[in-house]
Amino acid sequence: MQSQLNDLSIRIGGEAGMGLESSGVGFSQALVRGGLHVFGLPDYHSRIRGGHNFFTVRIARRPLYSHTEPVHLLLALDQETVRRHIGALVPGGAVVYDEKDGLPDIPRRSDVHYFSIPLSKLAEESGGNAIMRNTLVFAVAAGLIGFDPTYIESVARDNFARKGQAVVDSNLRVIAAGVEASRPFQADFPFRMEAAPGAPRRLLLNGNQAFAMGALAGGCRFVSGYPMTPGSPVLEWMAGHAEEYGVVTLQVEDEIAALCMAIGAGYAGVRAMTPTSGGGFSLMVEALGLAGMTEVPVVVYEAQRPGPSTSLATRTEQGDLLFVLHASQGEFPRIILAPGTVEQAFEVGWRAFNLAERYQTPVIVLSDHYLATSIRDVAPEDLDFDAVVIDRGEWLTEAELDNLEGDYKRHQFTESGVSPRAIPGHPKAVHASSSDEHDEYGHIEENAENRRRMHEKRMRKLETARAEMRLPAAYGLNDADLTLIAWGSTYGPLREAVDRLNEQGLRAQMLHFTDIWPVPHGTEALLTGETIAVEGNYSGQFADLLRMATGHTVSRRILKWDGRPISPEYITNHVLRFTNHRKSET
Amino acid sequence: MQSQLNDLSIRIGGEAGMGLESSGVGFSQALVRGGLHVFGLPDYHSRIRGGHNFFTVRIARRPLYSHTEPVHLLLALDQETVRRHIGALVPGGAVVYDEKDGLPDIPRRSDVHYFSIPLSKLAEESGGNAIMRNTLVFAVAAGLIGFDPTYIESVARDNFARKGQAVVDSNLRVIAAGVEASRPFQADFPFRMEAAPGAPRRLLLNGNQAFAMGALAGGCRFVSGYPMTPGSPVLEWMAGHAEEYGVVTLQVEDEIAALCMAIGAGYAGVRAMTPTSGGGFSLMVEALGLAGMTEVPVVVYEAQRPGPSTSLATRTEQGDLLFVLHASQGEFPRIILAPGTVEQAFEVGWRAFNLAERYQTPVIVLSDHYLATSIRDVAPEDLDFDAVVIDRGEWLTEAELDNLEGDYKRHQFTESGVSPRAIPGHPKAVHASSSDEHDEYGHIEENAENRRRMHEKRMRKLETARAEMRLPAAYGLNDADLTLIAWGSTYGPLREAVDRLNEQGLRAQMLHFTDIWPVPHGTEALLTGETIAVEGNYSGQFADLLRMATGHTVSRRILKWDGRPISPEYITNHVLRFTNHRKSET
Amino acid sequence: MVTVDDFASPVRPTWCTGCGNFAIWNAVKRALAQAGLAPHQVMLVSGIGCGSKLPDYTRANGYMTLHGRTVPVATGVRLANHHLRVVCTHGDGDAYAEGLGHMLHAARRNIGLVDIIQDNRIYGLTKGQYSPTSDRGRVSKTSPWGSFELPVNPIALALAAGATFVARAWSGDLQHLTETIVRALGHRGYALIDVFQPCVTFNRQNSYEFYRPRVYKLQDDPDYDVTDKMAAFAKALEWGDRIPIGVFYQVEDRPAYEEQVPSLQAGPLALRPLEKLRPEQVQRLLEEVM
Amino acid sequence: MVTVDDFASPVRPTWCTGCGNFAIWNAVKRALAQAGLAPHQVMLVSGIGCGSKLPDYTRANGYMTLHGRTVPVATGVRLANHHLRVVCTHGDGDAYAEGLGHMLHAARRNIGLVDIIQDNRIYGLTKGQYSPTSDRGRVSKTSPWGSFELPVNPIALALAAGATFVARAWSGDLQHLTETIVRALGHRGYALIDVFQPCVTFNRQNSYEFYRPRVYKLQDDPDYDVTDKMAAFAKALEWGDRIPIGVFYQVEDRPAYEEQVPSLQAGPLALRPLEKLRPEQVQRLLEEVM
Ligand SMILES: Cc1ncc(C[n+]2csc(CCOP(=O)(O)OP(=O)(O)O)c2C)c(N)n1
Ligand SMILES: Cc1ncc(C[n+]2csc(CCOP(=O)(O)OP(=O)(O)O)c2C)c(N)n1
Ligand code: SF4
Ligand code: SF4
Ligand SMILES: [Mg+2]
Ligand SMILES: [Mg+2]
Repeated sequence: MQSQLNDLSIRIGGEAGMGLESSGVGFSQALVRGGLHVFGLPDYHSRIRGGHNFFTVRIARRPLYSHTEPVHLLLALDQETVRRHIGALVPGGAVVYDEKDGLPDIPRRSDVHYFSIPLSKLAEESGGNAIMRNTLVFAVAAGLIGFDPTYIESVARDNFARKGQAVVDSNLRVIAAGVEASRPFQADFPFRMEAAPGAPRRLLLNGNQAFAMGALAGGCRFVSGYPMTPGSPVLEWMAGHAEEYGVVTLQVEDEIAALCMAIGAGYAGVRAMTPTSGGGFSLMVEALGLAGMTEVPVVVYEAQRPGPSTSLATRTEQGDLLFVLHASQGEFPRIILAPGTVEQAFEVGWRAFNLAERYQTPVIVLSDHYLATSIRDVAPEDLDFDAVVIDRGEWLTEAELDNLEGDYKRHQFTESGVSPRAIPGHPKAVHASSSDEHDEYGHIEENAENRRRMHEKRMRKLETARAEMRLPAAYGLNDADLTLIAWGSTYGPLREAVDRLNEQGLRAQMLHFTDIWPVPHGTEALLTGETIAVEGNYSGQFADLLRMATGHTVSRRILKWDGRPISPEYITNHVLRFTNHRKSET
Repeated sequence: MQSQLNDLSIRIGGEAGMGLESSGVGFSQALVRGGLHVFGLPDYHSRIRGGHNFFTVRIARRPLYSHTEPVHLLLALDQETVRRHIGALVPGGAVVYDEKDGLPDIPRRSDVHYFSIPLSKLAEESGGNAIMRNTLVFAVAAGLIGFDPTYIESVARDNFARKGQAVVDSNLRVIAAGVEASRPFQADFPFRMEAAPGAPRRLLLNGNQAFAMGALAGGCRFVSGYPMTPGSPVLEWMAGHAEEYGVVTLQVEDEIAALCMAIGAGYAGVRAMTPTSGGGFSLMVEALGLAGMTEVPVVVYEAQRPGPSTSLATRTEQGDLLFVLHASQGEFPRIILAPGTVEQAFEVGWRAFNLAERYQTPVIVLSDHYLATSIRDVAPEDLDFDAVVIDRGEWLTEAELDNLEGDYKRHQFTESGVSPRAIPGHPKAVHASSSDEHDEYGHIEENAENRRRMHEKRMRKLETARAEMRLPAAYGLNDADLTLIAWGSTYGPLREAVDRLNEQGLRAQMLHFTDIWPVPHGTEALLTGETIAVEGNYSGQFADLLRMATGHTVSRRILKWDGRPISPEYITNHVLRFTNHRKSET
Repeated sequence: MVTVDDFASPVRPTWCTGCGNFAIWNAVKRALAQAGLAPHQVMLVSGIGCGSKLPDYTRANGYMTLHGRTVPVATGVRLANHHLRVVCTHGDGDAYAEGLGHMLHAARRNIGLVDIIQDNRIYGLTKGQYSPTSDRGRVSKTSPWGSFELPVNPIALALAAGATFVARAWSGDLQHLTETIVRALGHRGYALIDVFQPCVTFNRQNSYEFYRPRVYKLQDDPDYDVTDKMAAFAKALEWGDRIPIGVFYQVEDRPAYEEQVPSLQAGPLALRPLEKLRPEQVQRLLEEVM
Repeated sequence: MVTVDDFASPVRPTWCTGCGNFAIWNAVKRALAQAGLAPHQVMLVSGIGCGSKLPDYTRANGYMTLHGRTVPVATGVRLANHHLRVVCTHGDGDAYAEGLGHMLHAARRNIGLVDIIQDNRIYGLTKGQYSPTSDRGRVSKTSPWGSFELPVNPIALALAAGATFVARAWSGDLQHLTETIVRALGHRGYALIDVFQPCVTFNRQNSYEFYRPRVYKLQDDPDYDVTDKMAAFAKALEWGDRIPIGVFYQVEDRPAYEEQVPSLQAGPLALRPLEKLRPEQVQRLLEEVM
């Protein structure tokens, strides 16, 4: 007997080079077109071939924000996949494996199904090529869960159109063969997830794409970068759109040059950014201070991966927070934003450029591998292009400059700390700035009093900016006993954990911070009752930051540092352990 | 009537290129040979010629730890000096100026003396060169304060010996002429500071020299660096001693290479370091993480100057603390030491290398321009070479390796987190490490469980190290009401401020931290009563760190960010303002 | 008409009397005036060092950046606004130690910069350590035994990197220096001018007296072909009693980087209005992820 | 007798089948064995990239460092212990993008390293972006319009920097590659070997089939003089239907850096006992500041 499930995860596993992720994304697209909601999570090694990779797509009839741990259907393209993931299957789940591979020599589970299908052979016969078995096995999956394969066909048509009709046709044959091959097993597989036809079309994208779109919409017109996982897709996305949208993108010799060029462009009046990961950011540290000192707006997109050093290049961590907060010698204002969802990544994409120009200082966007690479469906209006504002802050127009009395002071002392900005090029605004301490004109000046005032002026911008930093978003019960504190990419897992805890009667809420620094006014007042910081790092950096900035000491920390994302189960298990422990104590 | 003073400051001022600092150091040497105690403080611009520079030597009959603000005698080599410093003179003080320069067109003070002496002319006549007037004017000063000029002569003899007898002789004539020229004014100048003959010889040196000596004594044998004020004198000192003491020093292409080379040398088994300032450190950030990840001992000497960016290259600040604490992506153990005096700089010099090797991780020594360049006299036994220990930590000897069973595991899991170390070269210890996450052998390994354990092993070293971190040194009253918290170079000014506050009955003590990170066990317990953090930065970084690490919120912060050092007066004035304010409140 | 006086800044140079930077400063101002470029049409980018203070002493748009990062910052400026004539002025430490990689990448990129190196063959501002162009055997505080490294040969390196304009001049011949800069200002891509700049305080060896009898002008030989790369390499290796100055190599056949970038065909980025995406643009973006 | 098997590591390469790195890996092991160097006498230093994983697959001392920092780390190792034969193996991105400055400074320093570049003219590990040695016009994810930069010419740059050994080899000729490494192992200073390494996954252009008909060996011409720098420059500029491989340039007249350092005359630092200063040494230090 098959039961219609509201939540089901399918995992495909195999080696690098088998195209797991791209076929997984294609399948997810089909699911979304079929009116379902998905959350897709890749897991791969830092190597081009071999190794064990997998891709998990979670499917539901309600919007999803996170992956989860249980797997219902395992698509094994090699024995290793069975070996590693058979334990993740729920009772009643099934593994589909290639007849030619056979099963590994490990004990069989009696509570799951083993479906042997000649995947390679069928792919070869129907599509002409055994490597198409990843497409085939997803068609098998569709057949097993009762998902209408025409959606898969439609995606295949779109994705392969530019490769010609022959390629499209062979894909369609492979899909048909897969569905056909699933028939004998359909009755045995207990979980169903049928399409919901007629639903409005939704988008499917990851955090990198959403941020890049937001940045483009927000007027980013210059992107210099050096490839580094997981930040480089933003450079690549921008390069792919450069010509059409009038953006200059360039791959440069190193990250030092990348940020220096963006600063040069920012100085000259163009919204500029550089995407990178922690290792690349390490090389940008000196230039970050240059931007701070000379009051140049610039955005750095830092997609974190585990550290220290090279570590695990294709995995996730939230370990760079205190680093980016304090990076570079001396003190200067900076703004740090950490989006938690695709929607937030889009919004942060354009907000970052406004903040950079309003406060004429660097803005760092902290993403991570989990947010950057996991895909989710959202409604088109969730990427709210209408809400986009381009606010260049105190910007002297051509006309204002024409009428300027006296010499232009690039670093004029003002109450807000922000000095009206002119870009080089106007005859009345000829000016030179300097990384040396300078006077209001930008001339090098060592005088103590000038130094004191100029430093205060710069630092004052931080207080001015603080007023527009957003308080954390609350989710869950208003009058909760338990406050889970999240920042950045853990929004999804925490949100789901809060739901589950509340279902169990724990009275929980989440406070999720996207605006990290300067810490928003009023944060302290929100931190009451039992607070638990949940972070993907070893030491609980955000909890440390909160203590430093507000004096609030969180009650507990739930941390993870194995390079793998935090799941809702990970959080609820830890919370329940705490609370049970407390119960047994009393 | 002249009065014998116990504390007297002489300031010489003029332009860069006049040799103020070197003659000031020479004069200080003479004072020390004459049995007096000195504290000498240079103040100069980031330029080679021109600009206003000055050098202040404070003289006393008891050991000094700090400069102070009042000046008793001003030696003006140009009008600018009079203009800028006349206000610093105490009533009864005097300015000596060159007849040919005349006085600037500013109101005369009636409570100070103006001594016009044809300095250039006399220097020319006696020494053959007008530029020797800096030597001459110090001889004038000696005459005025009644200091026996034979000590100045002895220094001139030693310092100019290698330039030949003619040079020595002309210096001696200039000194004689200076003393002679002072005679008409001696009666008018009220302050005396006679030599104390027969005192044991003392050393005169600055923090850079003391640290370099300590490092050499501690076995540092490799120094790679790129010049940067105020760190480069350490590279230069080491280069000057390289041949004699068997050290390899090299000036390299940039700071990235500097730290990478030191890491390479450290990996290969040599005690290695690189000296720099904040800007150079910014470029070392990525490599710092490499050392942390691959467990390579290495020492970075970071002599701070104001930031952000280039800022004020020849001035002082304590603005890099939180930066060096969090520098580089991800998390790894590091140790931070911040000496406060010449004696501590020496001791930290050798301790740093022991800690680096004991915990196989980077050690950062935070100095700053004030400590690095100000000179003080200490007893020879204060640089305690006998106390030096060379402890290489868990180091497998040749013999141990010969008997090694099984393969050598460079990153073996241990309880302390420290893995016994073998350097490359032994046939039984062939191994390769990697900045990628690795297994116990150093092989690249992405497994989650290995990652978790290896990361914990590394981080555990921080806890192991914490046990030997030293608590802050207390100075002043045991049962104080007021605890002034200092770290690094502000030891001297705070110590003196505590004395003065206690003289005024304020019941104060100082807690001075040299061991900054990991924060020593027991720190929290010391932070009681009213605590005031005194720091040379804008935000109070050490106070922030204490709050983050211990939860203790300091009552107040006394800060300074104009690039100039904190004086005892600056501290006492602020403290008195607080306490008076409090009094008027109650 | 632009004149040299248009570039007069209220700030007086702090260089030592006799420093070779004065000539470079004057030459830059003269060359800009001769090229008809007004202060607002120019952007002087420098790093950190004695020579790098030049923009502070000149009335023109300017940016004194980080030690060694002159060229990448200037590249960003140029790509943001290629209507600005971007001129770099920085020291040999800045350009050939920290900045060597950037320079060579700029050369192969052929980005439209005039890159003037104030080559005093010493670290001036940090008080006299040897530099990448110091002679082998140079004694300094960091090389008390005399340096072991072969000096950097900027001319040969720039040629090897594919630079399209490679020249050398010196502070002792203001006229020739000015002409060389004018010629570089007329070049479409990356133009390197290494300038021998006597440092009277820290480098007594490479003084005016050292250079004067040695330098000779390549362009005095009418047969010297500036488009012949092998000839340029041969001249680049010449050193000793006779040292060539002038333009070693110049070709105009490779477009500048900014000329090739599709998105710059419509004019400088900085001068275009910054507007929200149009609805059809938004639509196209959304369709990519449907 | 050292054999190739002595270098066998338990870790299996993760390179794609057909990757040119296999040949380089085999050649390194063979060359070391031929040179009679045992694993403990060798130190392999690499950066980050596909090719940089070579030390993980080889039983020898090794250190996989940072992307682009191979050469400075190796320099530190060599200066700490010049009894170790230090061999660098890293990619073209590592060596010629992030690391270009370091390489050229190593060359003028003439530090005793064998520097093998796995030049696949692409970024392998980050999945196919164009690299500094990619042909102009290369289409990749970061250069959809075709790259605009002239490729780096490592041979010419190394020559211009004053390298004393400059060679090229390729993965398609294991024998010649091995010989070239053996020859470099016998060189006293810095030795660059740029190796054409086909990347079968991301660079279909520069395949075995591309190189095989084009490469020819410089040493096949008995008249080719490896000590003639101008000849080497001429060959360095040769590109197209015929591409020279072999040793372009080799001179032994310049001592290696480590041979010149006074404090290394007594043997490697790492092998000397580390002891406290002797009383007379302490005394001398104290007297300096009295
Ligand atoms: C990252 C960094 N490292 C070092 C310094 C210190 N520094 C300032 S100028 C300079 C060298 C100056 O030499 P050069 O570039 O030749 O310029 P010059 O003063 O000779 O004109 C150095 C090393 C710095 N400002 N930043
Ligand atoms: C500082 C830094 N920037 C970027 C990266 C990401 N990264 C890893 S390997 C690589 C390039 C690989 O190309 P190459 O050096 O040619 O080696 P290949 O993989 O082609 O052998 C890059 C950019 C990194 N690890 N560190
Ligand atoms: S130190 Fe040398 S380069 Fe610097 S200003 Fe003086 S003469 Fe010029
Ligand atoms: S991607 Fe290219 S370089 Fe990397 S292993 Fe595969 S074939 Fe080799
Ligand atoms: Mg110079
Ligand atoms: Mg490559």
